[in-house]
Amino acid sequence: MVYAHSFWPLAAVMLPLLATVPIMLSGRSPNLRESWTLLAGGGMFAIVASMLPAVLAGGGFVLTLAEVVPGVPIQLRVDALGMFFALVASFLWIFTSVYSIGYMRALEEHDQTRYFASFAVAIAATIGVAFSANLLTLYLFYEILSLSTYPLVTHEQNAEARASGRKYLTYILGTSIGLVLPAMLIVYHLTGTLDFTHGGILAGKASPGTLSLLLLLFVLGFAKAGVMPFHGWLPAAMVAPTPVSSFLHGVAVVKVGVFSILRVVFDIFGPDLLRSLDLGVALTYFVSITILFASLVALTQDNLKRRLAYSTIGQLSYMILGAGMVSAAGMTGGVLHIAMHAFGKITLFFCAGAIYVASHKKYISEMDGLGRQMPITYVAFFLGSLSIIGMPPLGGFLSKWNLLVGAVQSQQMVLVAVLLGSSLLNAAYFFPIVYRGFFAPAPAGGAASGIREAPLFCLLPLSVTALCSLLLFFYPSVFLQLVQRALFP
Amino acid sequence: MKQVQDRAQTRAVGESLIIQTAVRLMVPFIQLFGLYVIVHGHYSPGGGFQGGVILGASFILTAVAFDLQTSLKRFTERTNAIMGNAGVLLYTGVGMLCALLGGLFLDYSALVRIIPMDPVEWRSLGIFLVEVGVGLAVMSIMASLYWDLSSRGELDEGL
Amino acid sequence: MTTSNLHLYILAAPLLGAFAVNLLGRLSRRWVAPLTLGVLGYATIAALVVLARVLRDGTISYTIGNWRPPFGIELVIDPLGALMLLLISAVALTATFSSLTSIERELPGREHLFFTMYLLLIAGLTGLALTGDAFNLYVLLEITSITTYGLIAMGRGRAPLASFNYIIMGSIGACFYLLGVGYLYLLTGSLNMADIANILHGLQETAALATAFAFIMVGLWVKMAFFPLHSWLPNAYSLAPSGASVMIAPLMTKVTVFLMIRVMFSIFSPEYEFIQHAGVQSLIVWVAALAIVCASALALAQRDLKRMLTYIIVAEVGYMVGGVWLANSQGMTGAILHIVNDALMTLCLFLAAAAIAYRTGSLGFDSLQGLYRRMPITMAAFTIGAFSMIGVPPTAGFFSKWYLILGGIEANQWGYVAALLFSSLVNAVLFFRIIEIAYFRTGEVGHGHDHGHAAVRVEEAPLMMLAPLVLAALALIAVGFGSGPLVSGVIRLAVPGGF
Amino acid sequence: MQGIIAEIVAKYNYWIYVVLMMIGFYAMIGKRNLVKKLIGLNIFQTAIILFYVSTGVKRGGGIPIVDKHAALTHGIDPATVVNPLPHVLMLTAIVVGVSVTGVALAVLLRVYREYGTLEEDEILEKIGK
Repeated sequence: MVYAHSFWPLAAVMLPLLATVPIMLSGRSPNLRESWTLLAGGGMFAIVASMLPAVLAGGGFVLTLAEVVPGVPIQLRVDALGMFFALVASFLWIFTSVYSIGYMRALEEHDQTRYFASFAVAIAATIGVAFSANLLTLYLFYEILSLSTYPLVTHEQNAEARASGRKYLTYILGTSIGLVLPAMLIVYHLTGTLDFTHGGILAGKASPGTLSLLLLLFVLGFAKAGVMPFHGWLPAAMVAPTPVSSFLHGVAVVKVGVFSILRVVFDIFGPDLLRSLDLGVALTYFVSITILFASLVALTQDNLKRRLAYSTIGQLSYMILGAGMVSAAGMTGGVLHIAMHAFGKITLFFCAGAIYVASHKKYISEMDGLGRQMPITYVAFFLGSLSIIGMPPLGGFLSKWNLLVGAVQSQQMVLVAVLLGSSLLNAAYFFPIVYRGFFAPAPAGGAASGIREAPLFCLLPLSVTALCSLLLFFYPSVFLQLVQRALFP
Repeated sequence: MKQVQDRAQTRAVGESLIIQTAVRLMVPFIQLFGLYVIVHGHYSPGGGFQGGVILGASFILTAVAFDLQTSLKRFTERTNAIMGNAGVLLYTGVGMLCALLGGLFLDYSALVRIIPMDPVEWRSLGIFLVEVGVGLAVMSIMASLYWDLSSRGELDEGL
Repeated sequence: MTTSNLHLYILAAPLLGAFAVNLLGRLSRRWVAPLTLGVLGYATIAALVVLARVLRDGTISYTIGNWRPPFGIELVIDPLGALMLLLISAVALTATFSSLTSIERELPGREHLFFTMYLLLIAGLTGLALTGDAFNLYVLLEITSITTYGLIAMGRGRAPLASFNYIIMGSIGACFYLLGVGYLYLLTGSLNMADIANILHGLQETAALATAFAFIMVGLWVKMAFFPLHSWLPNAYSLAPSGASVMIAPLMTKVTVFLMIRVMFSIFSPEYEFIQHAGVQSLIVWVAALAIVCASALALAQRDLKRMLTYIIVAEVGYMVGGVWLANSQGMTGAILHIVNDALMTLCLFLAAAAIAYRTGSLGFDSLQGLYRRMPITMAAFTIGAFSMIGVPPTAGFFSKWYLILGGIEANQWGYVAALLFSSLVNAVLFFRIIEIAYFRTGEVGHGHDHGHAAVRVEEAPLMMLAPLVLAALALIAVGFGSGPLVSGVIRLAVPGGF
Repeated sequence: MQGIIAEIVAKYNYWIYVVLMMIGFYAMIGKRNLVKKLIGLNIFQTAIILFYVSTGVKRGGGIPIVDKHAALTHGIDPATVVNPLPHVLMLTAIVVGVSVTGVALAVLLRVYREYGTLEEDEILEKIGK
């Protein structure tokens, strides 16, 4: 594959990063500040999209920033897999920005300047992860993302936020320093490079035992992917304002974790190596536990955002499961699920936020009959949950279908059972919410409490993302092509 | 800043006519001997350090025989500090001058460029200047060490 | 041999400057600032030129008074020494801006005395980087120590007591070093490092040689506060006036580590330490690992920012000693890079501490509440310094840790690797504890929708303290990004031969 | 036993320095009075200084002060003078020692003014309060 030298990858990362300066400076006039945010979001998506045709045509872009360690530069590279992720993240950021504006203003939140500035840094880091050309660069942006999201998670600055912030950092920083860093150094020690190479770099460099240990270190170390037992931060981080939960903990942060693991599996280990050592199977069984357990826990949660959080934990492991199958359909399904889940889950979080803005309700048990007062929100919620469950005609069906095909192909009937069982559980924890919303009788006295739909700034994004989920079922070609390019160039 | 003379307490320890007279007589000779040791230091036993100690001792002797105040009246703290600093500056300055004039540090033969003399003569003169500098510095330090300690650290200078 | 005197002026400038400050400062205190800054500015530029020259032409040997070595005193400026020169002068220059401001408040009327010692200390440190003579090294080591004793004793309260403990411990260290050099002198009849190395090369291994080596090492370890010989450091550094600690803390221990490298590779040889005494080598790496773990754990127990930082310094000394003793080029590279990085990180953090102390008057954790609002720029710089200590890329601290861990993996010293990772995690806890305190205002009461936040006034430190702090923080990022060229262009040359 | 005694007698001066050094070391570590600690430090340093000076001694060597003209014309027989270098080195070491003592005394003065005592126990007690 030929990579053209270009500054565009850097521009995509730097645009939101540089936008923090005018955002900070224009803290006194919110309208100006928000227009900077939107401008950066739109600009970044435009830059990412402008690189799409070249990537689809089989090309790519590369930019070396600095050679920091012999053989391992800080390097940005746009390839199909990175493009896939960047496209999803930058597209959704625009809607998250719009939604954030609506949410934060409706609730009259404090410190909005800091909020938007941190948000911009976080998206820059996310795009940086997507465009990283090697493990060191990825680690760099991964850490920046961890640190820049701390102010967002602890935005409320109360005792609960403090405790959650601690938990968040303990899990995320602890694993990245304690597990990923040594694993990365061992890889470097073994191979002398950290470059993401199609087919992997580790083949034949170490004993099976060492390789298994490395894989374990990486899968657990990228704790943002929420693989059990390092999943505890995700429910805790739900104290953050809902836009943060929706974007970061529904899309950017957790997907960065999964994306990092996929990168490592595809481009450091390589599917062939995994297959030859049967590590892929081990990986699939390992994450199956997370899938089932998270879905079960989700059933018991009454707090809507926590239920969504556990749902996310389960869904994330689908993606790793797909990669672990090392069959064509399985890997395609796993990668595709990044996008499908992103659109579905962000819709759900947006809806949760909209419900909170409109009614200040957090618990599912309080939401009886709410759907009749907020029909648009609830319809969107319904669509989002269908996508997550994997029902046609929504995007989620495509990825889950591929995963199932992959499981059948590799003759892992256990995995088929896991996938089907989990889908049932998904339905079991999503449908009651919708059912209660539309059909349960409203609590006495609260029926005419004047709850109306959330402001337009909130409503618009969630409608669009729900529609996108729908459209992805019919027009998934861009994403499918990217996945094909990424996996089978 | 209050000068230390105003504050140094009069202590009548060992105040006796015989001692005071003897010291009065001895001090000039001690100082002369100190100068002798310094001046001859560069080619015979002695030198700036030893000479400086002898000079310093002469001030300490005055202070012991009379009191701190008398000693400080003859040789103020300020003069002392200036002399000490000047001594070090003289020492390093000579070395630096050699370097500035194109030679190596402390290579006195480079000083030929100021006054044309035999480089060997200059080596001798250069080390003499250094010894003088060292002597001044050591004298000042000896004196101020004693003052500082005997005044229980009530001098303005010091830590 | 060279006739250029530039490197000598780097040593002479602060020396002369010290006495000029003392003399002219008596006349008027206004002389102090321009003289100190001028002298150090000159030294920094000269050090830069010297470094470029050494990298181009190789090691410079300079004889004082034109007496040829080994009889005369020799100054040797190799790439490592030149790097240290630049580090010392640049860090000192940066720290001085802050010192000038804080000393004006802490020691009013005695600035000229403070800066006399301050400049003497810098001259001593510069001399240590330059000297090629084992005995001169002792004298210069004592010059730096004595001035440090004085500077620390200028602090308030318990500072003199801490200084006295330091005097006792420091003098023991110096005496041990002197004794070791005495043995070497008995064995070789020489004091010039290169000459001793030459003679030792043909010498049989004897108990006397091992004794000499052991005495010198222990002496230097006391001076650099290598655990468990560190007990003097936390008190001394945390009680010193902030104007003194911003310079002493980044430089003293790092220069002593440099001296250890000097002694190990310019007098003795890697073959002697690592092959003939492989057991000792491994043992010392384990002690270093222990040092890192214990010092990190002790840092956790502190409730004062400056004291916490001092324990981190002790842990960092363990990093560097361990890195040197890993006996491979990655570890050595890491150790040397960490000397540079740690000096900058410590500078950044102590400058931040000085700025905070200037405004709040205390560094107890309680007084740090809400600092992100009161001093946003200071805290931003502090955060960068903290990230570097934790080892978050792309700050400088990450890259030296990278090399150190890589060296540990290469040498199969997993205990050391684990200790480094543990210390990174502990640092993360330490600094996020502070960041949390400073970020949350009062902590316990929820005030998510409190609009009174804007009421807190921004009270930044004066520009003279803020500018060097921001500069140090930016330097951390710049050095991080530039660590590739730094390693390949400078440090690879500075790694002593034999690897 | 015989061997050890012979060893000690043969190198009695070094053994004395070792004893001196240990006395100094004990005073530094064991004594609770700060001035005694300082004195211990001085004893310690003195032992090392003596050790150095001993190394320069030769049997039958005189003081290393020679007549300039005689030295220039005939040269010097190294056997007739002791090695002056250790003496010179120790001159510097003495200066260093004096400086350390000076600074230490000054520091002790400040300690005394702060706490009114130089006994470590009493100081620690006062700090503890």
